[in-house]
Amino acid sequence: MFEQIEGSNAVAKCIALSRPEVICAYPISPQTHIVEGCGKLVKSGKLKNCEFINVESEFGALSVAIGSSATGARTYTATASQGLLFMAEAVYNASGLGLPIVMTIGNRAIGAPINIWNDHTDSMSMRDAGWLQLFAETNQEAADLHIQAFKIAERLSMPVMVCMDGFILTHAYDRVDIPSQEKVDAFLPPFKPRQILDPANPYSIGAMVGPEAFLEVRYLAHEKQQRALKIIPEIAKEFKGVFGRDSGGLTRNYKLEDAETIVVTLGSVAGTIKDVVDRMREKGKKIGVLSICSFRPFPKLEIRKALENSKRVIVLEKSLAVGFGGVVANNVMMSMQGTGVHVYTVVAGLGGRPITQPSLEKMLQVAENDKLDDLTFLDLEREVVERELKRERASEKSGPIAENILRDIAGLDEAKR
Amino acid sequence: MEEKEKLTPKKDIEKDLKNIKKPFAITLDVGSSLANETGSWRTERPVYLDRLPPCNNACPAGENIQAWLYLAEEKDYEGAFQEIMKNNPMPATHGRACYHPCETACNRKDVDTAVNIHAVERFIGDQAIEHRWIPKHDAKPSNKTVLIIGAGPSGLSAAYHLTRSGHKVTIYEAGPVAGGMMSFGIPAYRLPRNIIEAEVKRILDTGIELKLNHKVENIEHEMKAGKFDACFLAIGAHLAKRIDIPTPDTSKILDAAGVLREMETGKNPPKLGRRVVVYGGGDTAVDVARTAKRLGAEETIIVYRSGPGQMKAHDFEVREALEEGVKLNWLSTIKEMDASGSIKVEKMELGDDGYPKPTGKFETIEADSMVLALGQNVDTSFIKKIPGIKIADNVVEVNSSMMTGYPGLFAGGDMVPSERTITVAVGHGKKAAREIDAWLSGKTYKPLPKHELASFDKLNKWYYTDAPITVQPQLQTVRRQTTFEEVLGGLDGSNALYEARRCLSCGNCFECDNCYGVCPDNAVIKLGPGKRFKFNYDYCKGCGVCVKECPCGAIKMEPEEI
Amino acid sequence: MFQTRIHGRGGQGVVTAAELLSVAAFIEGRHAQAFPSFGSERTGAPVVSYCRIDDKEVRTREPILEPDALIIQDPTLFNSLDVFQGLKSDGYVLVNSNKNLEELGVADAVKEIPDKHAYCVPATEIAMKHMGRPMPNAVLLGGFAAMSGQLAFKSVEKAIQSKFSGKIGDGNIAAALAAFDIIKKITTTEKKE
Amino acid sequence: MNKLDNKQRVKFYQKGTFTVGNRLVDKKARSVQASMERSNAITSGHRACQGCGEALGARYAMDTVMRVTNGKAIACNATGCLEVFTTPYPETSWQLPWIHSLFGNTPAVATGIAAALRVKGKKDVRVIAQGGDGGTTDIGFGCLSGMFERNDDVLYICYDNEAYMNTGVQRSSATPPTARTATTMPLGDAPGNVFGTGKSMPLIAMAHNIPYVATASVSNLHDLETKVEKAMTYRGARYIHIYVPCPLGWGHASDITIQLARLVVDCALFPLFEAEHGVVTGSIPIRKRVPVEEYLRPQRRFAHLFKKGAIDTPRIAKIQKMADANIKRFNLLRKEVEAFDGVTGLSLKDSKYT
Repeated sequence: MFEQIEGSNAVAKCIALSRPEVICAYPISPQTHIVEGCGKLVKSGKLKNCEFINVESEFGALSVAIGSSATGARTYTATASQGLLFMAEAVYNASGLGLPIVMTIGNRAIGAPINIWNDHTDSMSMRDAGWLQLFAETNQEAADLHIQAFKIAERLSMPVMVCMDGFILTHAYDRVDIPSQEKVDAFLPPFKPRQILDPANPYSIGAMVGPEAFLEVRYLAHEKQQRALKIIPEIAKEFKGVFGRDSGGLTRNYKLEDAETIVVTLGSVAGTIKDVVDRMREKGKKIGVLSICSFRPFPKLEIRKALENSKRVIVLEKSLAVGFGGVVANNVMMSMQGTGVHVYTVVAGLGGRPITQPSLEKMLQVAENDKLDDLTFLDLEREVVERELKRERASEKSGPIAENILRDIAGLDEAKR
Repeated sequence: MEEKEKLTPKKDIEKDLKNIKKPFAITLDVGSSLANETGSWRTERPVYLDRLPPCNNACPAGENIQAWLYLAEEKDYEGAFQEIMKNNPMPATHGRACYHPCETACNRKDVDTAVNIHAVERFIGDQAIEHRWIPKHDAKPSNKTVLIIGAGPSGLSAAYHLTRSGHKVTIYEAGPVAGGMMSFGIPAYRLPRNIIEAEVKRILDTGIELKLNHKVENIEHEMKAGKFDACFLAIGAHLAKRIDIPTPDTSKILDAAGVLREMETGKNPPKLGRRVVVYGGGDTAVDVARTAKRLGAEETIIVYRSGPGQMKAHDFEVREALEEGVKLNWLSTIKEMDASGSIKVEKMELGDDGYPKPTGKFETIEADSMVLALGQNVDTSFIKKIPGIKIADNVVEVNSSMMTGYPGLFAGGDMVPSERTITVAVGHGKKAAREIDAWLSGKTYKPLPKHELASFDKLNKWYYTDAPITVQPQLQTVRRQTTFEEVLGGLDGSNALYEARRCLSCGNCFECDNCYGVCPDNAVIKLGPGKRFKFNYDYCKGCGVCVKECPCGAIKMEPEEI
Repeated sequence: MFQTRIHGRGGQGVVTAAELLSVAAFIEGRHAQAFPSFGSERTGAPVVSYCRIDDKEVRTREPILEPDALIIQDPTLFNSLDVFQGLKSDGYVLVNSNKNLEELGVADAVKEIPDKHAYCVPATEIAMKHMGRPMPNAVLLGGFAAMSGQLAFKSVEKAIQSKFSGKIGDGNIAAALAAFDIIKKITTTEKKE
Repeated sequence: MNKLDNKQRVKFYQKGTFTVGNRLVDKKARSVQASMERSNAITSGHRACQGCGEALGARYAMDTVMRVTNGKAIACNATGCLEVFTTPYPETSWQLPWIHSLFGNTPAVATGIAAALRVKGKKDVRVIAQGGDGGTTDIGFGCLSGMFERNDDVLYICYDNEAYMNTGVQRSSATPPTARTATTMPLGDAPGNVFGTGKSMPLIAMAHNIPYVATASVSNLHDLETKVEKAMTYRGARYIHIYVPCPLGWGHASDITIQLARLVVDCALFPLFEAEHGVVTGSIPIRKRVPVEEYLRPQRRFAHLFKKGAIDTPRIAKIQKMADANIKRFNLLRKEVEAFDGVTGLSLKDSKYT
């Protein structure tokens, strides 16, 4: 049934429909509304047979999840930003132990400087932790992906992160189709764990593995993610069969057939770009968009196939590998090796900086004329940075960059007087 | 939401769990570490052993005291009795009259106080008499006959043990009753006669012939006459030592042995008068003094030439005597006694060498009679005749197997060189019996090698609770001064049990499960009640914790051969 | 696509206003997207929220730079920031105030837009009257419906009911209706002339 | 005839009152470790050092748990010696369902297990979390406090060997003053660990008002088992702090592990007590008090206190003061013979046999 509903709330409802048995989380913006929603559903009795646990930290949250999942309970948690980093050790552990936990990331920047707004740095920091990472483009998809995530996780016995843009999605009111319990039950069978702590059938989980077998353990994890490349689209198809809409899968391709320029991106910004693309196509520009849903596993072949006939690829991402450039771009370039297609990197929207249609259009124009730098920072305040750089060149100790820039923007800086 | 229940088919899940494919390497099957035999780490290995408990080591009768205490602490008193009977046929007697060197040796004295072993033995002995328990033995007849001369403790002991090993035994006793020094040396208030009678009877009932009032003059002759294959000589030492004390009236001077014998055999008790002086410092002196008190003497004085420290009598005897009003007059020598009965005494003083020296100072004590308790001699008159027999300072010499110079003639008890106690005598009887048994079959008896001693330092005291000795009740002094009732009471069931359980089981496993419990590697295998334990050397790493934590020192470490 | 930007201060229900707007549109079977100016909203701090209404799916996620309508819940904001930034030339402006635009000194800012496109309503006062709480947000939505014609009042009413139940709901609806009538009255009377 | 007085009856089995088993004690009074059917929750073949106190403590505790739960227990383990020496691939020594996740998150993992069991209606299956002093008092502290505060149905057992042994003997917040560790070397004017540092986890646990907190030592087996059994009678968060000497880390002979565990109790540096809902409800009186020297001397980690000709009397006295404070605080020298159970070593009112 369609509802005009806040993204977080829609996700909470779909989590509940997936019948988790244990939910644990520690509050951090912008994830809070999701767990608040879950908590309400448990307390109100709408979600039965579910333990809702308020833990003392994100580290504790995922640890509780590890315990309950290992005991055969369908388990959910959610976090963001600093929280994800704080639980990093457990993030690796959960995948290492092969526990099918589902975790929402309300994507948010990482400090310092502390910043509660949206970008993808948090998810990217855990991209190699062995979890599957699915990025939602809309709130509808965020809701749907959680239902799929449990199925994927439990099929593979691997944990899944569902990443949705903080505030932009989590706090936005949209029209979302919340499926019925019957349909969800039809789609998502009860959890049949691959291993479970059970006195009737005891064994030891989490042994110390030395050089003689560690490589093999890791190889098998990689192999499993390769298998996920088949399973994710399969399950997306099953999903469509039951719910009648496209959601999830590996990538979403928009007007790629004849595209000479293709923008590759992750998450909610794809919608904004599509509007720009439509407008530019009216002006005869052959542009398309490919938004990646499954960042881990990374669908190399699919992406290569989708992009290899284009003239240029622009990876627009909300993350920055400081000292290198794009994180997503790096992965895309790997996939494009030998095709000769030029891959540009555009870093945008860090720390919640709005990604506006005008700037996007301007950028694409430049790209169309092959004038785009290999690494572009969208809407970077050149003036401000230049001044700071000048100051740094002038003296070693110029105070914290962040504060200087703030001073600039507030116009308090002596240099301006 | 109700449909959830039916949508969660728990059964399916359970079924699925059975064929789980577990993740590689990180998930392991339980108990798989048994494949890793850590025994190879070991440089030393623990081994169980039995050590010799000090009580057993000290017992002249060679009783396995720890063993019968072990049974007693399980309330198996008959079992305990049978265990005692393997070595000593007279527990009730020894529980009273033995000077219990076992308790002097007991390790428990260093925890709190020694185990009251004799009290428990007495309890068991009395139980045996009360319930008419009889010793078990299963020896087939050897068709050999042995003559035993003297029905004292060693004679009876030898007879008992020879019978147990299948020989036919006959005892010739010169006196009118069996018991020897048990009857003639130890007063009834310490050792009631019914006890002796009961235990002697129990011995004889094993099939021993006893001839009383049969004084042997010629051993060779007697042996031929009775076709005896061997003879054990145990006539004791009954001749009182005398010294020459000038006196007009010798009738006033008696000897201790005589007095005590007369108490047993005479129609009416010896007349000692109102004031009695006993001369001597041994147990006999004290016994006579206490007897005199009981016979109604108003004043009984023990005169002893040396100081209290030098008295041979056991402290408890002296203490009880004093309680009963006996006076002690030490550092005095008796010079003479006149017709009126006044005794001239010279005071002595201890010289630097610790020996008493005359002072030339004199005093007099009035007495109706004077009893000399200066020790006894063996009546060697008829022994002298036997060829090959050697006698040195009034005792018969025997070799290591207790045989005299005359083949087949063995001797023991007070008449051979040794401490003169009934327990030593019983020990002699047992040893002689073993030697004779071997000699009769042309062998020589080889005693088993002794285990190393379980000294106090081998114990882990922490595991034992403090448990002070149970004190035996005593008769009120008044009655002790007037009657011959037994002075010391016995234990009852509960405190005999308590007392038995004070035993530390020095040097021998009592299955406390410590080693089994404290092994960090579960390398001790418990074999079940009575079967003790064994080490699983496949896994024992040789840490030695079991050795340190064994309360009784029944484990030791040995280096591994590499 | 019709884009509305709502200015106010933390505690005035700015975010809720946008939400209600989107719900009202949803009730009319249209696509709508409402979202706040993200941040840790604190009472009193300037807050902005947005609502897009369209007949097809709303895909774009950028903040609203060129609004078709502005709802200003707190006229004191005029001094601190340029609330009119990017206002379309044919846009609408609705201000919560007992004063008129001249008195508020923003007449110039709205002189570009057509008349009957800019109004003041004493929303706080109306709110106090109808529910005793200074919550202008729902009230202004009534005015907005009347002014913009984007939504039927019924939809606004339903939206309010979906959010606030019982007395508060009724109070809000009554207040919103009052605002709705005020604007309607002006527009119709002006028509007569 | 003089009858046994009460005191004697209490100590009815003098020979082995404090031994592991002994044949004369009533069956139900015998320890789990005495039983031929004990579960050996940690079985042979583990790779613990010779004389490892932790291997012992863990088996003592878990065997008891296995008995009282009928084998229906799940254990989780913090990173550390216990985890490493019991589960090196491809072998595990555990005989019950067991999981190791991380160093600092064991209490939370246990919470998760308990939650899953609750939601699955497996009320009979109980959860035990265990860790060393590092995993408990330091890195796992936050999660542990959270588990306590939520009063999750978990028994947490800390095996305290007073330093990070697994990593090579570095100081933890449970390391006692003057003790030598790799990070508190016996150098300078205050050799070893300094005074005035460290924390008492049991007292902190009590501050959470959880149903049950207790301390135990591998030397006092009956007490240890009684406390574990008692802990299992409660629902909610419970904490037991078990003292486990480490031959390697402390530098003592492998055979005196239990002896040291005993001395630390008898010198009062490690008081045995229990607390219910934040209030101390019982303590074990010292049987044979010893000066702290007797406990310190055999350990190389304290060797610098006993240098030939230069015995550090002032600092030893300071340690003695700590012991004396414990005696006062927990009333460890009282004589309450009549209430003293010779079998369990517990005061009768607390005893499971009354």
